[in-house]
Amino acid sequence: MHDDVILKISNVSKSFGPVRALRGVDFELRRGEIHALAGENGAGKSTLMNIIDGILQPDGGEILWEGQPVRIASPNAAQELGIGLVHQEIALCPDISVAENMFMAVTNRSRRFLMDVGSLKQRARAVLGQLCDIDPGAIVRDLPISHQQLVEIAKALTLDCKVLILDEPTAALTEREAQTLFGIMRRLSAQGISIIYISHRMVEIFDNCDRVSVFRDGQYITTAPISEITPSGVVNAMVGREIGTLYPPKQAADTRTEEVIFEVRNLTETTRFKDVSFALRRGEILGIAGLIGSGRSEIVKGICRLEGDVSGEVLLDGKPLQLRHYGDSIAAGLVYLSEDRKGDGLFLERSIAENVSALDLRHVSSAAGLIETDREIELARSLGAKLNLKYGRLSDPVSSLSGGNQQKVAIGKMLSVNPRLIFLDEPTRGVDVGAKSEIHRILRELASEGVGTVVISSELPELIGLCDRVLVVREGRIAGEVAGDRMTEENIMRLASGLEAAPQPTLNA
Amino acid sequence: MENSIELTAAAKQGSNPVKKFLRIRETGLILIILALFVAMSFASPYFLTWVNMRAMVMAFAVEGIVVVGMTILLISGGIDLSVGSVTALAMVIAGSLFLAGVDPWLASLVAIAACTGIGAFMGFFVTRIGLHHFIVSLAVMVIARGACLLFTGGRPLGLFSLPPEFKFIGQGSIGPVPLVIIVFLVVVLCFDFMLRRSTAFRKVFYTGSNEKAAAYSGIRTKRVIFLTTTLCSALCGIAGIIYMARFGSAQPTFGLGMELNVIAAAVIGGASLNGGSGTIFGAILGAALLSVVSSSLALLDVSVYWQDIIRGSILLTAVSIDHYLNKKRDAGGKA
Amino acid sequence: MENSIELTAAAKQGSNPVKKFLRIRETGLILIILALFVAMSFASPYFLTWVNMRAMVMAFAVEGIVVVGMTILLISGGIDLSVGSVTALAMVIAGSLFLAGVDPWLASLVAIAACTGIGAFMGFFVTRIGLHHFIVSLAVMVIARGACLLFTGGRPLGLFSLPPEFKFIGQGSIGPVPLVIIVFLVVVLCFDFMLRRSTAFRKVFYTGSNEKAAAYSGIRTKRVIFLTTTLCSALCGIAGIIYMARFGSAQPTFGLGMELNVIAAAVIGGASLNGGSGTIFGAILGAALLSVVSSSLALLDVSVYWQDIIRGSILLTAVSIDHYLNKKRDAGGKA
Amino acid sequence: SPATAQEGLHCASGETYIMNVMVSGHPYWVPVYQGFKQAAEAFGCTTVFSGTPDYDITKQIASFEQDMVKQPAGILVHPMQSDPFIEPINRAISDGTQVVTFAADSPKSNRSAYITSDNLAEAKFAAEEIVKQIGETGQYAVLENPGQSNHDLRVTALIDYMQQHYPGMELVGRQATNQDSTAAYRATASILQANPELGAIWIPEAGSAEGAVAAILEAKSDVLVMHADITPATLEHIKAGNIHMALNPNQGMQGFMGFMATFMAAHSEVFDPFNDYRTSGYNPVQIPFIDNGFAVITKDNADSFDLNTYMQGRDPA
Ligand SMILES: Nc1ncnc2c1ncn2[C@@H]1O[C@H](COP(=O)(O)OP(=O)(O)OP(=O)(O)O)[C@@H](O)[C@H]1O
Ligand SMILES: Nc1ncnc2c1ncn2[C@@H]1O[C@H](COP(=O)(O)OP(=O)(O)OP(=O)(O)O)[C@@H](O)[C@H]1O
Ligand SMILES: [Mg+2]
Ligand SMILES: [Mg+2]
Repeated sequence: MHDDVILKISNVSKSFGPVRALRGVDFELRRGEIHALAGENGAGKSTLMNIIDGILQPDGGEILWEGQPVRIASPNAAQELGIGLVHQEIALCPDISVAENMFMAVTNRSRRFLMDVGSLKQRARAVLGQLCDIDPGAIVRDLPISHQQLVEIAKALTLDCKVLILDEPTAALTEREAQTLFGIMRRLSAQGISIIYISHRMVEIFDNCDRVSVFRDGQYITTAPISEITPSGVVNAMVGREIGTLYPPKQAADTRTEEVIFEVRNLTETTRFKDVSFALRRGEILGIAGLIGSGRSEIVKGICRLEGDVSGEVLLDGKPLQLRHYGDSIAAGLVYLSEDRKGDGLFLERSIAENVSALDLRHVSSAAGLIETDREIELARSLGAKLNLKYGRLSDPVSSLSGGNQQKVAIGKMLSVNPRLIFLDEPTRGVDVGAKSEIHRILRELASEGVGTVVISSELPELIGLCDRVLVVREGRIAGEVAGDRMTEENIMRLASGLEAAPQPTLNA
Repeated sequence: MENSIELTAAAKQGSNPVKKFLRIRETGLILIILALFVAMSFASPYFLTWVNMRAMVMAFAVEGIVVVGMTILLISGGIDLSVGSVTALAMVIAGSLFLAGVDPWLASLVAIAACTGIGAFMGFFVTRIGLHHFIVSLAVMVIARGACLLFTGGRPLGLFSLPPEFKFIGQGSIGPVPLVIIVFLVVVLCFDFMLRRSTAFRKVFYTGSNEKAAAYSGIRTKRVIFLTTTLCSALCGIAGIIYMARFGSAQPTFGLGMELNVIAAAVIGGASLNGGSGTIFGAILGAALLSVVSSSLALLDVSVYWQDIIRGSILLTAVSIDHYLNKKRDAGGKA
Repeated sequence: MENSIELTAAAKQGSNPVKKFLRIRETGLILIILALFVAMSFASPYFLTWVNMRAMVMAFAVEGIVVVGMTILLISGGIDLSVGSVTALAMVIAGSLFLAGVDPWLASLVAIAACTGIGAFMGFFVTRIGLHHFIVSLAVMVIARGACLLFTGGRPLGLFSLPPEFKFIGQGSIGPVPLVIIVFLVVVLCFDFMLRRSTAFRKVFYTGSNEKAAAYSGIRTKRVIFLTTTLCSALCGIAGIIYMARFGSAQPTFGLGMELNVIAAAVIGGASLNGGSGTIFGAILGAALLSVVSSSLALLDVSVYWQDIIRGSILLTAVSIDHYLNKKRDAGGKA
Repeated sequence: SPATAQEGLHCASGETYIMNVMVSGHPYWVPVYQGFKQAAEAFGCTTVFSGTPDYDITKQIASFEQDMVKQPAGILVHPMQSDPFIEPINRAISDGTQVVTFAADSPKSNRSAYITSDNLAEAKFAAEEIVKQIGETGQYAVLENPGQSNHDLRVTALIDYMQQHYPGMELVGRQATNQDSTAAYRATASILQANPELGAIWIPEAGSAEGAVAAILEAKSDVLVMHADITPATLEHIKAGNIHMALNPNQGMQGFMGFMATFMAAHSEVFDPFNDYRTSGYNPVQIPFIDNGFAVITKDNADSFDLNTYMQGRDPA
């Protein structure tokens, strides 16, 4: 055994009813290393982390902490050992301020009778300052999901821990915040803190981690130093087969047309965005980029009349649409996939099948308005198969799925109707590489069938790899547009942060 | 593929009718009620008689209609404390109009319309003003009770002179089965079926489960909540009219404390106070359980001073057992 | 809004005292109550008298202690329907023991301990068995009421012979101020302060706001819920003893319907039925509003047949105005 | 200031008498207040109906104290509980407001009179009537409302009386229904099931009687029903022969005598009794107990007991 091993898992198993989430896995974490964990959705990564943090108890196996066998009975016990966990699903108290949320664990262990409100805020500001600019006095409920994710990370940084676990922390972050986070991670590891880093983004793993362990179907596959393995090697170990090219081919030059299927003119909302105009041509996938809080989501939600007091024109196939609420949008064929799958996207306590059919029940009901359960199940089954969804039974609640699989249900819900235009806000958030390329393939197919496809993503490589054209949003306005060769991370970042005069848009309405 | 194998396995399990029965959420309640029945038929020779059964069902049939409304409202995420007073108000309005010379059928329609209006009024405050169901329905509970007092001067109305064909609603029988029970069963079966199968009612589940996600699925959630609130009050109106026909009177103080009984029935039957889950069938079983316990205590002539203690304890025990069985079933179904 | 830290922050930002006041969550309620006071002092010359003020405060002071317990329980995500019967049970236990020759102070301690035990019993069913507060406390409400009947045979206990120093708790005054009001204020101020500032009570907010998140931070949420449930019943016990000292009797039917009143006060004062938010100060203002409205209607000799209608309407209007003001304030704070 | 003996007994202008009750919307108070008002009108006095709509002792005391603030000449009060009212009643009297209790008493207070129905007499009458109708041996049942003292008394007194005088009468059912007709329906249906030989049922109030009759009619049983108080529906049942008889306390007399006692206490200067009351500081008009009597309602006289008919053209306030 390596001297420097701080945490060792051996032969740990965990089942949820019929689902065997972990089957005798081993794992080893060294002092001061950044150790990546990779695996398909539902491979058992989060389950193992929950076991390490004392939230779940293993069915069998052993945990060694600094060489000693331990039983981690609760998150409290984990904290006492020095283990901190950033959850994949945001776990904050919505009614409480950011500062108090960050120091919940500290407050819990405090022996003091009174809260020291002043110092709490000061310390919160100091920690938050490393990441972004969030008011520590703000109520969490009022923050957008990406800011909540940052608070969640800041919360873990307040713990005085020896092992820090980050479960897909960058899923909702843009490049800039992600880079800040990597900086912090490296500093911590230099201080001797061990970090377990879970991500589906190979680039992040290979840029920042020392070693990588791969899981598949609840089983431990391998561990290797980053220098001794390639991204395709990792993917291979994860999936158990070769995955071809990551992104589907772009729109072929010969199918390109100037036919505009969808157009937005002078869309304005009282506070959040102004004078947004753009057009979408048949067959192309349009990307929207921007920094956190730039207003990308707001614009698209405004188009669909999901929120905000919006004015301006929206045209589909050249005809202006009269949309009053989202129901009208759906009827017109415009659908929106939310970035916050837990809050807006899914009915966590309802079954998978019921979730998939929720967008338009007419697809699974008879003329009399009666739901035909067989059709509903069949719909969920076929979409599940298409998206490689991993589940026990279609009647199980969505809450029993792994994060990435929940995202697949949310996407399946969008695909269950036959949309004319589909807006996807962070569609592959938390989705594994295999499924991700499958989703990309499906989107490309939809686009070439003439379905308008607009993708918002904080992952620039995804936008660049998938889209034919990318709009960049800054402070509620369209700052510019890139396509073809100009579609590089650097150009997008410049436009997004307003560093340089925008290149001339190639097409604008 | 693994998934499909898992699924077919589950499907195969289900072919055994006993196992299928054990997987239904209401099984626990049914077993508890059955156990009570068995115990009671040993304890009293009168228990398992047709007349006693009929009386026991009659004792909760009309309230059962209100339970249906409350369950649907709970599923949508709401709650209604005004059911007792609104039911009384229906009696009072219809009764007063009848005494003032209005045709009883017309008077009943007016009363039901008025209750529906009250429901719409509450729905307005909840969906447009943004208040919580609890506080709105509490205020309306007080207001409706006040209206009962105002219309009657606090005095019960004697409605003995209601025409026989009207009284038939509450007192008549078709064959051996009282009409009240038939109406009750029809209401229950209809709504149970619709709640399970119709797209309209499925939206109620979505709305109660996660209102925002429902809105993001294009469901006009405020409208859904408005309608479930209105429906509940409308069903109270119908219940009030049936009570009136049955008792031949309208008491302004009728239904005091009914709300807790009705909510308890729905919750025992599996409805969640946080919305998103519940069944009519379960709620009616809950109402039946409460009623059977009360009837049994009366049949056994248990001392009044002990009855409440026993009743409360049985309730707590039954709910605990049911909870335990469900937990076990959920775990077992997966194992 | 529910948050102390917000409050302090708001307080610090707003160097202007008017703006500061307008940013407090309770401002709407305070303004509404003030408006009622102004209107009433024009409407009745008796309103602004010391005797009337004292009578109005006395009418809700003891119940106010229960409101404190309920608010804390609501913040932690629970609810308690048994408060009325548990309060009555405290009176009945202490009264029966006293009549059986036990020292009244000891008898009171026993009664409070018994109520605390009941709270712990409910807490056990909620946290260990996993039942919902609503159904557990409903069952306990019935059981405790039954116990009151059993201990007294349904007859009120006359406790005129309680020693004067004991009666002083409920009937004495310090200077012109009744001791009851002083006790009430002390309880309110203590708990209000602790709920805003003490580390222990902040955990109640965390637990109620998101139990899972709190648990992930190492908070033993079940214990928190167990304790808030127990505390609420213990405060009912204390309230029962004060009532007993005040009235010199123990009534087995005391406190019927108290639960709705108490919950309404907390909710009017900003407590959420979903947990995570609420303040003692707001809840007491809610109780005061309800009490002032009732007292005013009585003082103005409004016809009984109109009183409920007016009372309900004022409640609904007040809550709507408060909601509107809060929404406006929240929007203003962000803009 | 009160009139002197020479001027005759009548009120000075603005002299006000208040009737204070709990659950003020209850119809029981309506004829009581009519009696109170009719007497007051005869003496040129102003009356106010006050109290709390709730079943809540704290609220009733608050309303009583608010009545006191207005310094009325007298208050006729139905104290929801006896002991809690001792202090407020005594305070009112020492502040110059005379207090008389009715229907429920606060015997340890200084109230000058107490008007009530004799619940024991009602119970005794009911017991004798039951025996007269079904004989000295048989089964009977009662519904009750534990916690409300007058209802309690009507039931327990009847049971005691039966035990003492008619040991052949067997009590086979005793159920709490708390004035709720649905609960009464359920309880009666069960009692009927368990006791096919049941001869009679005694119900201490009318709300439960409505539910009980519904159950008896449905079971096609011929149990003798007797109850206290009256509602229009039970009145109709009496006329139809479904209910044998109701005993109704003489509410009008209760209010009438209640006013008289309060008024006389406020005008006690006309009276100088042969005792020590005046020198010892008591109000000379001390009446420990006035029985307002009760009416027996049967098929024959039922028409006189329709409250809605009685109230036609009268102001309830
Ligand atoms: N509470 C639960 N009940 C039932 N099944 C569960 C539960 N939690 C997790 N599972 C199952 O356990 C398996 C592993 O889930 P886990 O969340 O660990 O996956 P993961 O590797 O973190 O995936 P992702 O990349 O999607 O986050 C999945 O099949 C999931 O459905
Ligand atoms: N619920 C809310 N309350 C207040 N402000 C909000 C809310 N939601 C969003 N905002 C603000 O609106 C602006 C645009 O947010 P939006 O979510 O559209 O950003 P985005 O570009 O999609 O970024 P991301 O989704 O990565 O956070 C931001 O300034 C954000 O802080
Ligand atoms: Mg995961
Ligand atoms: Mg966004």
